[in-house]
Amino acid sequence: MASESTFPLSVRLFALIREKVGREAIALEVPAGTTVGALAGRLRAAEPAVAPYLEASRVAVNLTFARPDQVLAPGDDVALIPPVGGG
Amino acid sequence: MASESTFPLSVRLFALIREKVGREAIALEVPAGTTVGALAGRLRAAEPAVAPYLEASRVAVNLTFARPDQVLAPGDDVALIPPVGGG
Amino acid sequence: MTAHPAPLIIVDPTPIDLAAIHAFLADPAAGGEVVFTGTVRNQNEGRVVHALEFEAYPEMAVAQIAAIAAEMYARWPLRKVAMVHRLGRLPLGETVVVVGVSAGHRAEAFEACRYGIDTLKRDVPIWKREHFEGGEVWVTNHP
Amino acid sequence: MTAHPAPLIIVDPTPIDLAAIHAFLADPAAGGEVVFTGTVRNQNEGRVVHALEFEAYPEMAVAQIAAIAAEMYARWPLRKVAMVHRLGRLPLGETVVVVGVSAGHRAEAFEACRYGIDTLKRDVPIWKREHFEGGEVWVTNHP
Repeated sequence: MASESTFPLSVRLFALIREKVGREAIALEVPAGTTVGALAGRLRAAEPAVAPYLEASRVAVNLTFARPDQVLAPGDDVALIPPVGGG
Repeated sequence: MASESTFPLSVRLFALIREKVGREAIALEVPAGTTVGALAGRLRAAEPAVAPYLEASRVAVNLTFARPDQVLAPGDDVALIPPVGGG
Repeated sequence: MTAHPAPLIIVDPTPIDLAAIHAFLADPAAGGEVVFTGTVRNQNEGRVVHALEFEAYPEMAVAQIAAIAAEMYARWPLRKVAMVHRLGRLPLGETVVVVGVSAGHRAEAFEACRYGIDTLKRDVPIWKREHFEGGEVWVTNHP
Repeated sequence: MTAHPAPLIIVDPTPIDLAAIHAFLADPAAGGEVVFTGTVRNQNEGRVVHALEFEAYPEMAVAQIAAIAAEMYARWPLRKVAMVHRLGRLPLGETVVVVGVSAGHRAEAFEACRYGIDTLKRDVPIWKREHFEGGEVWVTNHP
Protein backbone atom coordinates (compact mmCIF):
# COMPACT_ATOMS: atom_id res chain seq x y z
CA MET A 1 0.00 0.00 0.00
CA ALA A 2 1.27 3.44 -0.90
CA SER A 3 0.21 5.25 2.24
CA GLU A 4 -1.16 3.86 5.50
CA SER A 5 -3.64 6.09 7.25
CA THR A 6 -3.74 5.95 11.04
CA PHE A 7 -5.92 7.42 13.78
CA PRO A 8 -5.53 8.05 17.50
CA LEU A 9 -7.25 5.66 19.91
CA SER A 10 -7.34 5.97 23.66
CA VAL A 11 -7.85 2.78 25.67
CA ARG A 12 -9.26 3.30 29.17
CA LEU A 13 -7.88 1.35 32.11
CA PHE A 14 -9.67 0.39 35.32
CA ALA A 15 -9.12 -1.12 38.74
CA LEU A 16 -6.10 -3.45 39.01
CA ILE A 17 -4.76 -2.54 35.56
CA ARG A 18 -5.06 1.20 36.12
CA GLU A 19 -3.25 0.77 39.42
CA LYS A 20 -0.42 -1.38 38.04
CA VAL A 21 0.11 0.70 34.92
CA GLY A 22 -0.23 3.92 36.88
CA ARG A 23 -2.51 5.75 34.49
CA GLU A 24 -6.13 6.08 33.39
CA ALA A 25 -5.64 5.33 29.71
CA ILE A 26 -3.11 4.30 27.06
CA ALA A 27 -2.92 6.49 23.96
CA LEU A 28 -2.33 4.58 20.72
CA GLU A 29 -1.98 5.56 17.07
CA VAL A 30 -3.45 2.67 15.07
CA PRO A 31 -3.73 1.91 11.33
CA ALA A 32 -7.15 2.02 9.71
CA GLY A 33 -8.62 -1.46 9.76
CA THR A 34 -7.19 -2.41 13.16
CA THR A 35 -9.36 -5.04 14.83
CA VAL A 36 -10.13 -5.54 18.49
CA GLY A 37 -8.08 -8.73 18.35
CA ALA A 38 -5.01 -6.77 17.21
CA LEU A 39 -5.22 -4.34 20.11
CA ALA A 40 -3.36 -6.55 22.59
CA GLY A 41 -0.14 -6.42 20.57
CA ARG A 42 -0.34 -2.65 20.19
CA LEU A 43 -1.05 -2.14 23.89
CA ARG A 44 1.89 -4.38 24.87
CA ALA A 45 4.20 -2.45 22.57
CA ALA A 46 3.02 0.93 23.83
CA GLU A 47 3.00 0.01 27.53
CA PRO A 48 4.82 -3.19 28.60
CA ALA A 49 3.37 -2.94 32.14
CA VAL A 50 -0.05 -3.87 30.75
CA ALA A 51 1.16 -7.19 29.31
CA PRO A 52 0.39 -9.48 32.27
CA TYR A 53 -3.26 -8.39 32.35
CA LEU A 54 -4.19 -8.66 28.69
CA GLU A 55 -5.04 -12.35 28.53
CA ALA A 56 -7.62 -12.26 31.34
CA SER A 57 -9.20 -9.00 30.16
CA ARG A 58 -12.01 -8.31 27.73
CA VAL A 59 -12.19 -5.33 25.37
CA ALA A 60 -15.21 -3.05 25.40
CA VAL A 61 -16.04 -0.77 22.50
CA ASN A 62 -18.72 1.86 22.90
CA LEU A 63 -19.95 0.36 26.19
CA THR A 64 -20.32 -3.22 24.90
CA PHE A 65 -17.99 -6.21 24.95
CA ALA A 66 -16.46 -6.48 21.48
CA ARG A 67 -15.62 -9.52 19.37
CA PRO A 68 -12.00 -9.94 18.18
CA ASP A 69 -12.95 -9.39 14.52
CA GLN A 70 -14.64 -6.04 15.16
CA VAL A 71 -12.87 -3.25 13.24
CA LEU A 72 -12.08 -0.15 15.26
CA ALA A 73 -13.03 3.30 14.02
CA PRO A 74 -11.92 6.81 14.90
CA GLY A 75 -13.86 8.08 17.91
CA ASP A 76 -14.57 4.61 19.35
CA ASP A 77 -14.73 4.54 23.12
CA VAL A 78 -12.39 1.65 23.95
CA ALA A 79 -11.71 0.14 27.37
CA LEU A 80 -9.80 -2.79 28.79
CA ILE A 81 -12.05 -4.67 31.21
CA PRO A 82 -10.21 -6.84 33.72
CA PRO A 83 -12.18 -9.64 35.47
CA VAL A 84 -15.07 -8.01 37.30
CA GLY A 85 -16.00 -8.25 40.95
CA GLY A 86 -19.35 -6.53 41.34
CA GLY A 87 -22.35 -7.86 43.15
CA MET B 1 -64.98 -57.79 73.57
CA ALA B 2 -67.00 -57.42 76.74
CA SER B 3 -67.02 -53.66 76.99
CA GLU B 4 -65.87 -51.10 74.49
CA SER B 5 -64.46 -47.90 76.04
CA THR B 6 -65.00 -44.66 74.14
CA PHE B 7 -63.85 -41.06 74.50
CA PRO B 8 -65.04 -37.68 73.24
CA LEU B 9 -63.20 -36.12 70.32
CA SER B 10 -63.85 -32.71 68.82
CA VAL B 11 -62.84 -32.16 65.19
CA ARG B 12 -62.25 -28.53 64.23
CA LEU B 13 -63.52 -27.19 60.91
CA PHE B 14 -62.11 -24.31 58.87
CA ALA B 15 -62.81 -22.13 55.85
CA LEU B 16 -65.04 -23.72 53.19
CA ILE B 17 -65.96 -26.70 55.39
CA ARG B 18 -66.82 -24.55 58.41
CA GLU B 19 -68.97 -22.41 56.16
CA LYS B 20 -70.79 -25.29 54.45
CA VAL B 21 -71.35 -27.28 57.65
CA GLY B 22 -72.28 -24.15 59.56
CA ARG B 23 -70.21 -24.79 62.68
CA GLU B 24 -66.72 -24.59 64.10
CA ALA B 25 -66.34 -28.24 65.13
CA ILE B 26 -67.97 -31.68 65.04
CA ALA B 27 -68.21 -33.50 68.38
CA LEU B 28 -67.67 -37.27 68.16
CA GLU B 29 -67.61 -40.11 70.66
CA VAL B 30 -65.07 -42.64 69.37
CA PRO B 31 -63.93 -46.10 70.52
CA ALA B 32 -60.46 -46.47 71.96
CA GLY B 33 -58.09 -47.49 69.19
CA THR B 34 -59.80 -45.35 66.53
CA THR B 35 -57.31 -44.37 63.82
CA VAL B 36 -57.09 -41.19 61.79
CA GLY B 37 -58.10 -43.25 58.76
CA ALA B 38 -61.33 -44.27 60.46
CA LEU B 39 -62.33 -40.68 61.22
CA ALA B 40 -63.90 -40.00 57.82
CA GLY B 41 -66.62 -42.62 58.34
CA ARG B 42 -67.41 -41.31 61.82
CA LEU B 43 -67.55 -37.69 60.62
CA ARG B 44 -69.85 -38.61 57.73
CA ALA B 45 -72.19 -40.45 60.10
CA ALA B 46 -72.25 -37.61 62.62
CA GLU B 47 -72.60 -34.79 60.06
CA PRO B 48 -73.62 -35.72 56.50
CA ALA B 49 -72.94 -32.14 55.28
CA VAL B 50 -69.22 -32.74 55.71
CA ALA B 51 -69.17 -35.73 53.33
CA PRO B 52 -68.32 -33.89 50.07
CA TYR B 53 -65.20 -32.35 51.59
CA LEU B 54 -63.60 -35.37 53.25
CA GLU B 55 -61.74 -36.79 50.30
CA ALA B 56 -59.82 -33.60 49.47
CA SER B 57 -59.04 -32.80 53.11
CA ARG B 58 -56.17 -33.84 55.36
CA VAL B 59 -56.42 -34.59 59.08
CA ALA B 60 -54.21 -32.75 61.55
CA VAL B 61 -53.56 -34.09 65.03
CA ASN B 62 -51.83 -31.84 67.57
CA LEU B 63 -50.85 -29.28 64.92
CA THR B 64 -49.26 -31.80 62.51
CA PHE B 65 -50.62 -33.67 59.51
CA ALA B 66 -51.38 -37.22 60.66
CA ARG B 67 -50.94 -40.54 58.88
CA PRO B 68 -54.02 -42.76 58.45
CA ASP B 69 -52.64 -45.44 60.82
CA GLN B 70 -52.09 -43.01 63.70
CA VAL B 71 -54.22 -44.02 66.73
CA LEU B 72 -56.18 -41.20 68.31
CA ALA B 73 -56.03 -40.55 72.05
CA PRO B 74 -58.22 -38.62 74.47
CA GLY B 75 -57.28 -34.94 74.48
CA ASP B 76 -55.90 -34.96 70.92
CA ASP B 77 -56.38 -31.69 69.10
CA VAL B 78 -57.93 -32.83 65.81
CA ALA B 79 -58.74 -30.70 62.77
CA LEU B 80 -59.98 -31.24 59.25
CA ILE B 81 -57.74 -29.30 56.85
CA PRO B 82 -59.32 -28.56 53.46
CA PRO B 83 -56.98 -27.65 50.55
CA VAL B 84 -55.02 -24.59 51.59
CA GLY B 85 -54.70 -21.25 49.80
CA GLY B 86 -52.09 -19.28 51.68
CA GLY B 87 -49.16 -17.41 50.20
CA MET C 1 -27.20 -30.46 67.09
CA THR C 2 -26.20 -27.18 65.55
CA ALA C 3 -27.88 -24.14 67.03
CA HIS C 4 -29.53 -21.93 64.43
CA PRO C 5 -30.85 -18.43 65.02
CA ALA C 6 -34.56 -18.72 65.82
CA PRO C 7 -36.62 -17.98 62.73
CA LEU C 8 -38.92 -14.95 62.60
CA ILE C 9 -42.46 -16.33 62.29
CA ILE C 10 -45.60 -14.18 62.32
CA VAL C 11 -49.14 -15.20 61.31
CA ASP C 12 -51.56 -12.44 62.24
CA PRO C 13 -53.56 -9.48 60.91
CA THR C 14 -50.94 -6.75 61.45
CA PRO C 15 -49.46 -5.13 58.34
CA ILE C 16 -46.18 -6.70 57.23
CA ASP C 17 -43.12 -4.56 57.94
CA LEU C 18 -40.62 -5.31 55.17
CA ALA C 19 -37.92 -3.08 56.62
CA ALA C 20 -38.09 -4.99 59.91
CA ILE C 21 -37.74 -8.27 58.00
CA HIS C 22 -34.67 -7.02 56.13
CA ALA C 23 -33.21 -5.85 59.45
CA PHE C 24 -33.87 -9.27 60.98
CA LEU C 25 -32.17 -11.06 58.06
CA ALA C 26 -29.02 -8.92 58.28
CA ASP C 27 -26.10 -10.94 59.60
CA PRO C 28 -22.34 -10.25 59.59
CA ALA C 29 -21.66 -13.62 57.94
CA ALA C 30 -24.42 -13.33 55.33
CA GLY C 31 -23.38 -12.08 51.92
CA GLY C 32 -26.70 -12.68 50.23
CA GLU C 33 -30.34 -12.36 51.09
CA VAL C 34 -33.36 -13.41 49.04
CA VAL C 35 -36.81 -12.13 49.94
CA PHE C 36 -40.01 -13.31 48.29
CA THR C 37 -43.02 -11.03 48.69
CA GLY C 38 -46.53 -12.05 47.67
CA THR C 39 -49.11 -9.32 47.16
CA VAL C 40 -52.81 -9.08 46.30
CA ARG C 41 -53.08 -9.07 42.51
CA ASN C 42 -55.83 -7.34 40.51
CA GLN C 43 -56.90 -10.49 38.68
CA ASN C 44 -56.98 -14.27 39.03
CA GLU C 45 -58.07 -16.86 36.49
CA GLY C 46 -59.91 -14.22 34.51
CA ARG C 47 -61.70 -12.68 37.48
CA VAL C 48 -61.28 -9.03 38.47
CA VAL C 49 -60.17 -9.22 42.09
CA HIS C 50 -61.05 -6.55 44.66
CA ALA C 51 -59.62 -8.09 47.83
CA LEU C 52 -58.40 -11.32 49.37
CA GLU C 53 -59.39 -12.53 52.80
CA PHE C 54 -57.08 -14.90 54.65
CA GLU C 55 -58.11 -17.21 57.48
CA ALA C 56 -55.76 -19.53 59.36
CA TYR C 57 -55.67 -22.29 61.90
CA PRO C 58 -53.17 -20.04 63.64
CA GLU C 59 -51.48 -22.40 66.13
CA MET C 60 -50.96 -25.03 63.46
CA ALA C 61 -49.87 -22.46 60.86
CA VAL C 62 -47.12 -21.28 63.20
CA ALA C 63 -46.13 -24.87 64.03
CA GLN C 64 -46.01 -25.84 60.34
CA ILE C 65 -43.96 -22.79 59.44
CA ALA C 66 -41.54 -23.61 62.27
CA ALA C 67 -41.19 -27.13 60.87
CA ILE C 68 -40.53 -25.76 57.37
CA ALA C 69 -37.91 -23.34 58.73
CA ALA C 70 -36.23 -26.22 60.58
CA GLU C 71 -36.08 -28.22 57.33
CA MET C 72 -34.58 -25.23 55.55
CA TYR C 73 -31.88 -24.91 58.20
CA ALA C 74 -31.19 -28.64 57.92
CA ARG C 75 -30.89 -28.64 54.13
CA TRP C 76 -28.95 -25.43 53.49
CA PRO C 77 -26.24 -23.52 55.36
CA LEU C 78 -28.42 -20.51 56.17
CA ARG C 79 -27.98 -17.60 58.52
CA LYS C 80 -31.54 -16.35 59.12
CA VAL C 81 -35.03 -17.36 58.05
CA ALA C 82 -38.16 -15.18 58.22
CA MET C 83 -41.66 -16.36 57.26
CA VAL C 84 -44.55 -13.99 57.77
CA HIS C 85 -48.18 -14.34 56.63
CA ARG C 86 -50.84 -11.74 57.11
CA LEU C 87 -54.48 -12.59 57.93
CA GLY C 88 -57.78 -10.79 57.39
CA ARG C 89 -59.20 -8.91 54.44
CA LEU C 90 -56.51 -7.29 52.28
CA PRO C 91 -57.03 -4.83 49.41
CA LEU C 92 -55.14 -4.80 46.10
CA GLY C 93 -51.39 -4.38 46.34
CA GLU C 94 -51.23 -5.28 50.01
CA THR C 95 -48.43 -7.59 51.12
CA VAL C 96 -49.77 -11.06 51.96
CA VAL C 97 -46.68 -13.13 52.62
CA VAL C 98 -42.94 -12.72 52.94
CA VAL C 99 -40.34 -15.48 52.96
CA GLY C 100 -36.81 -14.19 53.52
CA VAL C 101 -33.52 -16.03 53.82
CA SER C 102 -29.96 -14.85 54.39
CA ALA C 103 -26.93 -17.03 53.71
CA GLY C 104 -23.23 -16.85 53.08
CA HIS C 105 -23.76 -17.38 49.36
CA ARG C 106 -26.60 -16.60 47.03
CA ALA C 107 -27.26 -20.05 45.57
CA GLU C 108 -28.44 -21.39 48.93
CA ALA C 109 -30.46 -18.28 49.66
CA PHE C 110 -32.36 -18.62 46.35
CA GLU C 111 -32.99 -22.35 46.74
CA ALA C 112 -34.08 -22.16 50.37
CA CYS C 113 -36.37 -19.18 49.77
CA ARG C 114 -38.05 -20.93 46.87
CA TYR C 115 -38.48 -24.08 48.94
CA GLY C 116 -39.91 -22.03 51.80
CA ILE C 117 -42.64 -20.33 49.80
CA ASP C 118 -43.48 -23.48 47.80
CA THR C 119 -43.84 -25.55 50.98
CA LEU C 120 -45.76 -22.84 52.80
CA LYS C 121 -48.26 -22.76 49.94
CA ARG C 122 -48.71 -26.52 50.14
CA ASP C 123 -48.64 -27.32 53.86
CA VAL C 124 -49.57 -24.34 55.98
CA PRO C 125 -53.25 -24.22 57.05
CA ILE C 126 -54.19 -20.81 55.70
CA TRP C 127 -57.19 -20.32 53.43
CA LYS C 128 -57.99 -17.60 50.92
CA ARG C 129 -61.37 -16.15 50.09
CA GLU C 130 -61.32 -14.10 46.92
CA HIS C 131 -63.65 -11.12 46.62
CA PHE C 132 -64.03 -10.59 42.89
CA GLU C 133 -66.22 -8.61 40.53
CA GLY C 134 -69.52 -10.43 40.98
CA GLY C 135 -68.94 -12.71 43.94
CA GLU C 136 -66.76 -14.46 46.46
CA VAL C 137 -65.03 -17.81 46.32
CA TRP C 138 -62.60 -19.91 48.35
CA VAL C 139 -59.50 -20.37 46.23
CA THR C 140 -56.99 -23.15 46.77
CA ASN C 141 -53.39 -23.44 45.66
CA HIS C 142 -52.63 -25.80 42.81
CA PRO C 143 -50.47 -28.68 44.03
CA MET D 1 -42.37 -4.98 20.11
CA THR D 2 -43.93 -5.19 23.53
CA ALA D 3 -43.46 -2.15 25.72
CA HIS D 4 -42.08 -2.97 29.15
CA PRO D 5 -41.92 -0.62 32.10
CA ALA D 6 -38.47 0.99 32.11
CA PRO D 7 -36.21 -0.80 34.58
CA LEU D 8 -34.87 1.01 37.64
CA ILE D 9 -31.08 1.15 37.20
CA ILE D 10 -28.73 2.95 39.58
CA VAL D 11 -24.92 2.65 39.77
CA ASP D 12 -23.57 5.30 42.13
CA PRO D 13 -22.28 5.95 45.67
CA THR D 14 -25.60 6.82 47.31
CA PRO D 15 -26.91 4.40 49.94
CA ILE D 16 -29.39 1.89 48.54
CA ASP D 17 -33.00 2.54 49.55
CA LEU D 18 -34.68 -0.88 49.77
CA ALA D 19 -38.09 0.56 50.55
CA ALA D 20 -37.96 2.65 47.38
CA ILE D 21 -37.04 -0.47 45.38
CA HIS D 22 -39.98 -2.43 46.84
CA ALA D 23 -42.24 0.53 46.03
CA PHE D 24 -40.93 0.59 42.45
CA LEU D 25 -41.55 -3.14 42.01
CA ALA D 26 -45.15 -2.94 43.21
CA ASP D 27 -47.58 -3.48 40.35
CA PRO D 28 -51.31 -4.25 40.31
CA ALA D 29 -50.74 -7.27 38.08
CA ALA D 30 -47.78 -8.64 40.04
CA GLY D 31 -48.53 -11.35 42.57
CA GLY D 32 -44.94 -12.14 43.41
CA GLU D 33 -41.72 -10.24 43.89
CA VAL D 34 -38.23 -11.60 44.47
CA VAL D 35 -35.48 -9.32 45.74
CA PHE D 36 -31.85 -10.34 46.05
CA THR D 37 -29.71 -8.19 48.33
CA GLY D 38 -25.94 -8.53 48.55
CA THR D 39 -24.17 -7.09 51.58
CA VAL D 40 -20.60 -6.70 52.82
CA ARG D 41 -19.70 -9.89 54.68
CA ASN D 42 -17.23 -10.13 57.58
CA GLN D 43 -15.04 -12.74 55.92
CA ASN D 44 -13.96 -13.99 52.51
CA GLU D 45 -11.78 -16.98 51.67
CA GLY D 46 -10.43 -17.06 55.20
CA ARG D 47 -9.69 -13.33 55.42
CA VAL D 48 -11.27 -11.06 58.03
CA VAL D 49 -12.89 -8.33 55.95
CA HIS D 50 -13.25 -4.73 57.18
CA ALA D 51 -14.70 -3.06 54.12
CA LEU D 52 -15.21 -3.42 50.39
CA GLU D 53 -14.53 -0.70 47.88
CA PHE D 54 -16.34 -0.72 44.55
CA GLU D 55 -15.21 1.03 41.39
CA ALA D 56 -17.11 1.02 38.10
CA TYR D 57 -16.85 2.03 34.50
CA PRO D 58 -20.15 3.78 35.18
CA GLU D 59 -21.50 4.46 31.67
CA MET D 60 -20.80 0.90 30.59
CA ALA D 61 -22.11 -0.56 33.86
CA VAL D 62 -25.45 1.18 33.28
CA ALA D 63 -25.51 0.11 29.62
CA GLN D 64 -24.72 -3.52 30.51
CA ILE D 65 -27.36 -3.59 33.23
CA ALA D 66 -29.90 -2.16 30.77
CA ALA D 67 -29.01 -4.96 28.34
CA ILE D 68 -29.42 -7.59 31.08
CA ALA D 69 -32.79 -6.13 32.07
CA ALA D 70 -33.89 -6.23 28.42
CA GLU D 71 -32.90 -9.91 28.22
CA MET D 72 -34.86 -10.61 31.39
CA TYR D 73 -37.96 -8.94 29.94
CA ALA D 74 -37.51 -10.95 26.75
CA ARG D 75 -37.16 -14.31 28.49
CA TRP D 76 -39.79 -14.05 31.23
CA PRO D 77 -43.21 -12.39 31.53
CA LEU D 78 -42.12 -9.82 34.11
CA ARG D 79 -43.75 -6.70 35.44
CA LYS D 80 -40.85 -4.66 36.83
CA VAL D 81 -37.09 -5.03 37.07
CA ALA D 82 -34.76 -3.08 39.40
CA MET D 83 -30.97 -3.44 39.44
CA VAL D 84 -28.98 -1.19 41.73
CA HIS D 85 -25.27 -1.30 42.57
CA ARG D 86 -23.55 0.96 45.04
CA LEU D 87 -20.02 2.34 44.55
CA GLY D 88 -17.31 3.55 46.93
CA ARG D 89 -16.01 2.18 50.20
CA LEU D 90 -18.63 0.24 52.15
CA PRO D 91 -18.32 -1.06 55.72
CA LEU D 92 -19.56 -4.44 57.01
CA GLY D 93 -23.25 -5.09 56.64
CA GLU D 94 -23.79 -2.34 54.07
CA THR D 95 -25.97 -3.13 51.06
CA VAL D 96 -23.88 -3.48 47.90
CA VAL D 97 -26.33 -4.66 45.27
CA VAL D 98 -30.04 -5.25 44.84
CA VAL D 99 -31.73 -7.14 42.01
CA GLY D 100 -35.51 -7.11 42.27
CA VAL D 101 -38.16 -8.54 39.97
CA SER D 102 -41.94 -8.55 40.11
CA ALA D 103 -44.09 -10.90 38.03
CA GLY D 104 -47.53 -12.40 37.86
CA HIS D 105 -46.25 -15.67 39.26
CA ARG D 106 -43.37 -16.56 41.53
CA ALA D 107 -41.55 -19.10 39.35
CA GLU D 108 -40.61 -16.43 36.81
CA ALA D 109 -39.71 -13.93 39.50
CA PHE D 110 -37.27 -16.40 41.09
CA GLU D 111 -35.68 -17.45 37.80
CA ALA D 112 -35.32 -13.94 36.42
CA CYS D 113 -33.90 -12.55 39.67
CA ARG D 114 -31.32 -15.33 39.81
CA TYR D 115 -30.38 -14.75 36.19
CA GLY D 116 -30.10 -11.02 36.83
CA ILE D 117 -27.65 -11.25 39.71
CA ASP D 118 -25.64 -14.07 38.09
CA THR D 119 -25.26 -12.09 34.86
CA LEU D 120 -24.52 -8.84 36.66
CA LYS D 121 -21.69 -10.56 38.52
CA ARG D 122 -20.25 -11.84 35.24
CA ASP D 123 -20.70 -9.01 32.76
CA VAL D 124 -21.03 -5.66 34.49
CA PRO D 125 -17.77 -3.65 34.71
CA ILE D 126 -17.62 -3.14 38.47
CA TRP D 127 -14.53 -4.04 40.48
CA LYS D 128 -14.09 -4.82 44.15
CA ARG D 129 -11.16 -4.00 46.38
CA GLU D 130 -11.24 -5.89 49.64
CA HIS D 131 -9.84 -4.24 52.75
CA PHE D 132 -9.00 -7.13 55.04
CA GLU D 133 -7.08 -7.72 58.26
CA GLY D 134 -3.53 -7.16 57.06
CA GLY D 135 -3.94 -5.74 53.58
CA GLU D 136 -5.94 -4.91 50.49
CA VAL D 137 -6.61 -6.92 47.36
CA TRP D 138 -8.65 -6.74 44.16
CA VAL D 139 -11.11 -9.62 44.25
CA THR D 140 -12.79 -11.03 41.16
CA ASN D 141 -15.93 -13.11 40.83
CA HIS D 142 -15.49 -16.77 40.01
CA PRO D 143 -16.91 -17.53 36.57
